[in-house]
Amino acid sequence: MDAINNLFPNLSAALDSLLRRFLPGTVVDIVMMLVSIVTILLLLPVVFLIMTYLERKIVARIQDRWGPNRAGPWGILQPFADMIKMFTKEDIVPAKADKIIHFLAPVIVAALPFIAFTVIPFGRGMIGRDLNIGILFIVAVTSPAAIGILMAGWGSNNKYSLLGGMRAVAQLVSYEVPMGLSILVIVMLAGSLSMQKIVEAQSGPGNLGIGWFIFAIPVGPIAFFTYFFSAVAETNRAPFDIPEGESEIVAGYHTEYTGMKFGLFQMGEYVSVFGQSCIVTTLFFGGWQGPLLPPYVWFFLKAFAVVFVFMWLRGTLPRLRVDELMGFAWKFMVPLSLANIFLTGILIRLVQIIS
Amino acid sequence: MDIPLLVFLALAVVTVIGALGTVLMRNIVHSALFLIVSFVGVAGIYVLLEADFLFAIQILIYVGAVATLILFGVMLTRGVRGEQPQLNNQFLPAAIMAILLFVVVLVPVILNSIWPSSTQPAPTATTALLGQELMGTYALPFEVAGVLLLIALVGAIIVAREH
Amino acid sequence: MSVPLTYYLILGAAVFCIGLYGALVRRNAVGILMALELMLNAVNINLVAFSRAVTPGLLTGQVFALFVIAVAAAEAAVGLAIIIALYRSKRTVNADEVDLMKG
Amino acid sequence: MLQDYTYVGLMTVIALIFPIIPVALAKILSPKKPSPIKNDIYECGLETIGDSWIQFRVQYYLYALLFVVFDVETVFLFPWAVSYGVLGWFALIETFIFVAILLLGLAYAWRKGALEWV
Repeated sequence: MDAINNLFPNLSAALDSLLRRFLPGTVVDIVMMLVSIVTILLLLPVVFLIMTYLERKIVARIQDRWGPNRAGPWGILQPFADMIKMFTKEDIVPAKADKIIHFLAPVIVAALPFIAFTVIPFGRGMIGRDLNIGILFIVAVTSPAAIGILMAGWGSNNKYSLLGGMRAVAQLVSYEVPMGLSILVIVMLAGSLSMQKIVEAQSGPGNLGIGWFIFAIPVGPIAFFTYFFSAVAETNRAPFDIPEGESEIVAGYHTEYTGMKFGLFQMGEYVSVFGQSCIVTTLFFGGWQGPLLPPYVWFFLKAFAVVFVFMWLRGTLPRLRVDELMGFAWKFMVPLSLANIFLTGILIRLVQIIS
Repeated sequence: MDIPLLVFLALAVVTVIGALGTVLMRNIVHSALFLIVSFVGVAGIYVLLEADFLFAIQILIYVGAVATLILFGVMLTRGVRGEQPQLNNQFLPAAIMAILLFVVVLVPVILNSIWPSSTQPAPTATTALLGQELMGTYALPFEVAGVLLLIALVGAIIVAREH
Repeated sequence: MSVPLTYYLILGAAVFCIGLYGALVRRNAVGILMALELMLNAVNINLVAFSRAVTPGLLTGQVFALFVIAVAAAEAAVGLAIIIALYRSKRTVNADEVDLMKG
Repeated sequence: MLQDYTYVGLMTVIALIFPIIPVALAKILSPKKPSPIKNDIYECGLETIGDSWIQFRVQYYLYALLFVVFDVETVFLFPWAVSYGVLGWFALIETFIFVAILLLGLAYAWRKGALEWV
């Protein structure tokens, strides 16, 4: 059982010892780093394809229709059909547009969620690098996405995409504050920023999930509420998708993007949805901890459960108006998460006094 | 030529190119983007100086918040004319003279003076230590920073709001 | 400390001089603001470099750098508010065209 | 410590190069038939009116301003939160004052309507 549990750390250790026989020390470290980077970077597009398929099927089933079932059995090959379409669509760049910025924007928006995956713990030994500023590194790396979106809006030389870009950034920016504040609650409960330590801090008795931070009544659920809805708003999804709302400003900041560049925006969005689901799992649902199954299986089960909730929201909730959306962030979420931080502070002190 | 020196040179080049781009670019948006490149270069320098908390803060505050604010400022004041403003004002020669003088004084001081240095190992997890210092010895500046931010917020709202 | 302290100081001086050049020479007020941010960053590099080289145990330099970052953020916020108000009243952002005080 | 961040450096470089591959591939596979009409800006069929860089309301700036101030506040709270277990009661009161001061700012912005989406 133990062999299956840490299957992948054993594999990487075996590869490491194999390489050490031929290559000098530092080169082996570099090679091992490259191996783990490439596996993460290849894992994510596969997850992206699975999620596009899942999203179409789930939203379809919610609306009582079948969703894709033509391409392959039950529409399994639909993501590949989309991919081929993306590759063969002509890439139109508007006249007088700023070519370099127009090209750089999708690259940045697509690349940032990948970098955040260096600190996400998939299993017991399975993490890119356990930095001791783990969760802060994720918050820091996802915040420049606003710059990418502004570049997209500006580079397309189109009034509507610039307006859509500025709206998207105003929303992104407003929801980053409650997100940071709800992370503070978890950091106080866990006592460290490193993601593996946050996961280990949630290992309750018998690994049955009693120790998960979402069950840290009353503080956990409030922090989960503020974090989850900020994450939904941060990835421009479901009730908060004003910027690319079809009924709003044409298609928001990616109006002037066609072909593969538009595909990059989609990949960036879906990879950041998966990234946010992994973070929610690690912070609130005890990461890779679980009674029977090996850790990485638990992790992906929980992550895809959260992804399902993201898609479920998309299928059911109507879109919020802009002023409601902004008011909700500044007038409700920020004060609530600040109060939640002090509630945690007082409760931790009481627990310390009692014990 | 060990690796940290190479990494330092690479980061220094990125920072200086970003800074030069910010100052010399004709289009104000391009110079804002070069500013972001320079901020990322400085964040790398913090990593070399083993200040990991500051690395995350530099990216979170400068690249995430201040750069977005500057880009918004640029877009709000781009002006309908949108013509390319003549880049430099008439103080160009005087400014170059002043900076050359400044460099002539500064660089010898840097090169010739012997800086005290110690070989103590630096702490790896700086965040917890910073927390104790902020709450302990630097408690008063911490509160003053709060007041400063409040004044900046209120002042900026009064100045920027349409009347 | 594999990279000697003087290298960081030279880098800090270089970024400071570039920022100073930008602040003195640029016409666009937002450009001047960006140059100021560069100068503050140069100060931060020196602070952290000295803290790392001279007293690695104490993180005084890093605490100072944190406060400098807070001040720089507040300064950028207020500076841009002034520029926006200026632009709204006089339709120009060029610093040398704004000479209301002149006789 | 530097070992961890070489990983981060490598990851950043590769992650930035990674999206470029599909775009380059698409440039080879996709047809290239540019035409003035096709390259025109998409304006729901209307001709572009005026310069694309028209000036916007100041509302966007106010949100970015609030974000900068509250982001700096979050940053100041992170070290306090990490070392919370070690710090005594005094730290809790200090941070309460710090956050109360900034809540004054939020209340001011709320009263003055800086939060409204005009």
